[in-house]
Amino acid sequence: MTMREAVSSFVHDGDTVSLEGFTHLIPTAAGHEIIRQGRRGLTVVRMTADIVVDQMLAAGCVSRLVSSFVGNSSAGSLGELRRRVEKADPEPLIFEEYSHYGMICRYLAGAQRLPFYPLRSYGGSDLPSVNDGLRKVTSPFPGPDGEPEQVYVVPPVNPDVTIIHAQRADRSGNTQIWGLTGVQAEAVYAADKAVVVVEEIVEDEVVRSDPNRTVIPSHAVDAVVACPRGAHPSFAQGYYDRDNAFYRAWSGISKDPDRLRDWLKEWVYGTADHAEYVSKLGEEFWDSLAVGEAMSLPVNYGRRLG
Amino acid sequence: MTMREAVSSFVHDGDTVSLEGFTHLIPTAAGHEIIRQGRRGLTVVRMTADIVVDQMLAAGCVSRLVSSFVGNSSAGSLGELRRRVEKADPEPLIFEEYSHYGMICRYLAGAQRLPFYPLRSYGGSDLPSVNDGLRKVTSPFPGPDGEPEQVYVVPPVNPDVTIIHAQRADRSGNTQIWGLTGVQAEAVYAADKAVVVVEEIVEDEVVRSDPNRTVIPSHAVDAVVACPRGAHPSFAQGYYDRDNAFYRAWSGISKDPDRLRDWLKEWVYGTADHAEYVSKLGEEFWDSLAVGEAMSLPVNYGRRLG
Amino acid sequence: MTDSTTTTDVTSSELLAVVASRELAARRTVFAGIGLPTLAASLAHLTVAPQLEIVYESGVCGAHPSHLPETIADAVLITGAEAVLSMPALFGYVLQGGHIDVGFLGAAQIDKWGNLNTSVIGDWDAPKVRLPGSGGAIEVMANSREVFVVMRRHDPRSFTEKLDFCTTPGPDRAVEEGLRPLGTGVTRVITELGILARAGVGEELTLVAVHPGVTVDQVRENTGWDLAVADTVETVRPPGADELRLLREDVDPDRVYLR
Amino acid sequence: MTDSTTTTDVTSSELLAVVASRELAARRTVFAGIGLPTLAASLAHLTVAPQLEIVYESGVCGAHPSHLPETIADAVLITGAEAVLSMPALFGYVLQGGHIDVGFLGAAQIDKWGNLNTSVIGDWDAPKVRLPGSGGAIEVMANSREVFVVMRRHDPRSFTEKLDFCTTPGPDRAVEEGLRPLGTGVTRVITELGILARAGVGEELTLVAVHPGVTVDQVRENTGWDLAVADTVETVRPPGADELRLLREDVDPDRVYLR
Repeated sequence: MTMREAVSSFVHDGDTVSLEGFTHLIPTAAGHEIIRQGRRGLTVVRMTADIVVDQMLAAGCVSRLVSSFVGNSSAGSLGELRRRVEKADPEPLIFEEYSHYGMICRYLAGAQRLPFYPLRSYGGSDLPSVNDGLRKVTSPFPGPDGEPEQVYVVPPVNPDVTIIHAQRADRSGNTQIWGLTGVQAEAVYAADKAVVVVEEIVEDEVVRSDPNRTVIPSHAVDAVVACPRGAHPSFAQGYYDRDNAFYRAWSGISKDPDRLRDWLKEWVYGTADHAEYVSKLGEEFWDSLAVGEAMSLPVNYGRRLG
Repeated sequence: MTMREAVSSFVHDGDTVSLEGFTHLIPTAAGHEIIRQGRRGLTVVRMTADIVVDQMLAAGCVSRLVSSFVGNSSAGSLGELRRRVEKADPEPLIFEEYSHYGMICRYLAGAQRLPFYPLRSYGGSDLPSVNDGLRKVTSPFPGPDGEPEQVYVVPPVNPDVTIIHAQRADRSGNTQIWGLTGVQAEAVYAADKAVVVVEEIVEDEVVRSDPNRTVIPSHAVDAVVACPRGAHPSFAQGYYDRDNAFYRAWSGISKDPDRLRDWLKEWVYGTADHAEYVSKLGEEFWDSLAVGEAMSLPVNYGRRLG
Repeated sequence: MTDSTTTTDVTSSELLAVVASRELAARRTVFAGIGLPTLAASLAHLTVAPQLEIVYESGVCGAHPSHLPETIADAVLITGAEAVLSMPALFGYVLQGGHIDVGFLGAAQIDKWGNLNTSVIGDWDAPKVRLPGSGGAIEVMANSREVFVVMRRHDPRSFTEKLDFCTTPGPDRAVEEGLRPLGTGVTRVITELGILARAGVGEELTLVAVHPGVTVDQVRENTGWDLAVADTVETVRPPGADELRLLREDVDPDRVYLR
Repeated sequence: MTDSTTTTDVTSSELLAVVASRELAARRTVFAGIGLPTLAASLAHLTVAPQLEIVYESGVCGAHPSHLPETIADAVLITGAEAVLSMPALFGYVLQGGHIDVGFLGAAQIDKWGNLNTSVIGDWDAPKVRLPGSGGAIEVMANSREVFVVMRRHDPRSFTEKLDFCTTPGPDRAVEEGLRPLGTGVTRVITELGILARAGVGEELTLVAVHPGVTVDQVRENTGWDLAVADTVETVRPPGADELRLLREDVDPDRVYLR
């Protein structure tokens, strides 16, 4: 399936869309295609709301954000996000604030079809006063001191669609990720539909040579999209490195609404698809993000003889 | 550390000992060493209480069993376990019965230091009437119909020590498992102390060539024991196959208390350690369990150049 | 048992496997234990359900075994599989997450609502026979969209009015407790006498088909409760030559389970 | 800031990294973000804590980077690492499971109990400045045995009597709510002026050391609450030649963070 078809089939106005990938394998190309197709009123669920979220906000796709970190990595601020939150400029943004593990536990609950997930966070925090999703449960088992024990819980999140980026999958959707695997499996299992964007679609034999590497089995995947370099400016371990210069540049671009609009015009609306974005960046650029070789040593999955 | 030292240091009379490995990588050699050292009054926690548990019961090590399946795989019955439970012969056995996922959730709660773990099992079952660990919690979030929703929960299990078998680890305890990985990571993280028994201790470089293969990091491991073929009659993917004939034979051996005693005398008390057990079985025997080659294809963990 | 000439050369295992395989038509995911369920699922994969993915509780998804597995954790299931998951992921995300269309279960006892006993014969505290227990059966029942039960023995002790112990409740019992199970519980029970079916919560198992040569009365006599019988009881189509050939030559040529 | 001649050639980053590194003596596991914590932990690994394992919230345990990482998820942290875990495992088993000895945190505001604000300046609903939020800080605080805070800026707006918003509570606030946190919360705050310390729940941050040339009054003036001062305020030993050489030549030769 092409990215255009995947977004057109699985992302609708008003949907709750999870985009996951913790610094590694951020599904940027999918975010750009959502912008190109002009989706509106989305609820975006993403632990680290970073550049791609700022871009989707600027393009007017997003009315609600569920996140645990709204910043441009350690490289600065997200200009559009701050304008939306601080000044409702050009329009308000509904924001649900969690911590990282709170978000992880929401995916865990969603993936496991649980009504809530307990965690040992939030005691004494002001967050429960601004987030109705943070509630407490009394354990039916006595605590260490024999007294009743309370623990915070978060509700499940079940996105209409989760989109992730991965290194590779086979045609039927068995998806392999290495390096940082983040919360991608949980985000996919929590969702009603799942789209996996990959650097490459590989032969069945490649995947089946190492079934433990399959982080997401095909039964949980609704569409596989081949989109090389689709995680830029984030990285894909073993494929290309992080574009740290772009992260640093984004604070400046996003601080100025005109510059941000121009950037979107040139790099998103001005490119028909991610392949055009990639070629517009040029081979010399991609050479600067090239990675070396550090191959895993094989293990033997051999079965009995005969 | 030798197995003798590990059991002597980390398994004490009256301890709660988790032995995990779901059909694959069962820590049999550790169980045998516990028998040799004559531990008493143990609580054994193990999802599938199978041959090694029957042997530990017969040797008088165990006074309480926490399990979700008490049978000899699909190959028949556990004679000693049935005598203990059905006739208190030669002594009673306290038995806490869970389902597989109930056991998994107990490890999940233990590993995550949670007071309980919710799961969608047990509604309508008679198990809660015989197991006080199965309780209910009312979710603080309304159910799909807007009404309050109840869900069963299980308590954490935090063994004094968890012992698992794995294919390989480095000297500091970074443990790699492939094929069936079961619930080993959770059982280790739930425990106060953890002993990892491995087919081989490998160079740091081997482990570090594939960090996603590390199921258990060194910070969770207290002792690494090299004990080749220590999972027999279970198997180690890529090392040796399952000894299905022994599984079939066990129903007969364990049915007759005298035969069972003789078996222990010959194969456990009569061997100084697992190396002697292995050599007593003989090379021809081990050849019959040899496995072929099915090597995983490598992946590239390469970083940026320069 | 089945004395029709069309099936005289068919073993009981073959019969059950073939009949169960047909029920898997157009299914996507099946949670199967070793033995008859594996045979049935493997045969279905070659006949009525080419897209079928067999999920094993050991963590294997999309196995492509070179040989018929002898256990649910046989190394042949892992070599060349599409995915091997940890047990928390398999039970939590795949099974409880609602990704299983059909779960296969067996039992020592079953009642008319499809509740199962795999724990004890007699009292739980002082059992006459201690059985293996739930394993993952409680979870398979609670979370699969539907459950098929294959029972080799069809007699009044196994098909009982009252279970000695309810290890694995169907959704009817869960609903009584105020919980909301995902699936419909047992929808098919396949035995050497015929097929019982059940449409959903609140319904009891009903005889819908008998094997050639088996009478409705025979099934009634071998069932420990007052068995409901469908208005029209079909006769099960005997295993066809193609089905038997595939089962014998491709699925289990070494006759591991086709004893 | 620090006008003593012994440290004139030492940058603020170098000073904070060296001082923080010393506090890691004999620790086993540290949860570190990128920047100063990474510098401090890497230096400690070469000096006072050879067994130190640095755990990153991205999932990396036991990194052996060939270059200094630029982000917590830099590919150089993964290549050659001892383990890379999923985030549920990292946060659930490693952090909440209680395996972290020292967690490093930063903040826009800190109060005398070591509670932190990283969410907003102003009202949460209509903030003057929207800050990034918790990330994993709430979990690091709740679950590490102790927490070190490194603050570049030591002024009354950052060291405040009342936080604009408490994102990340120390255990004192959690205990008030009836919960039982694992650790002691913030035990060290390292700034350009000196070191504040806190012994445990119920204690407030107390000035225990100043850098050479800094007076106790200077620290008091730059702290937004009535600062407790230890009976004996030590003078921080300036970075030694060995420490600076290791930091400059081995830990961060490209001066990624040592700006």
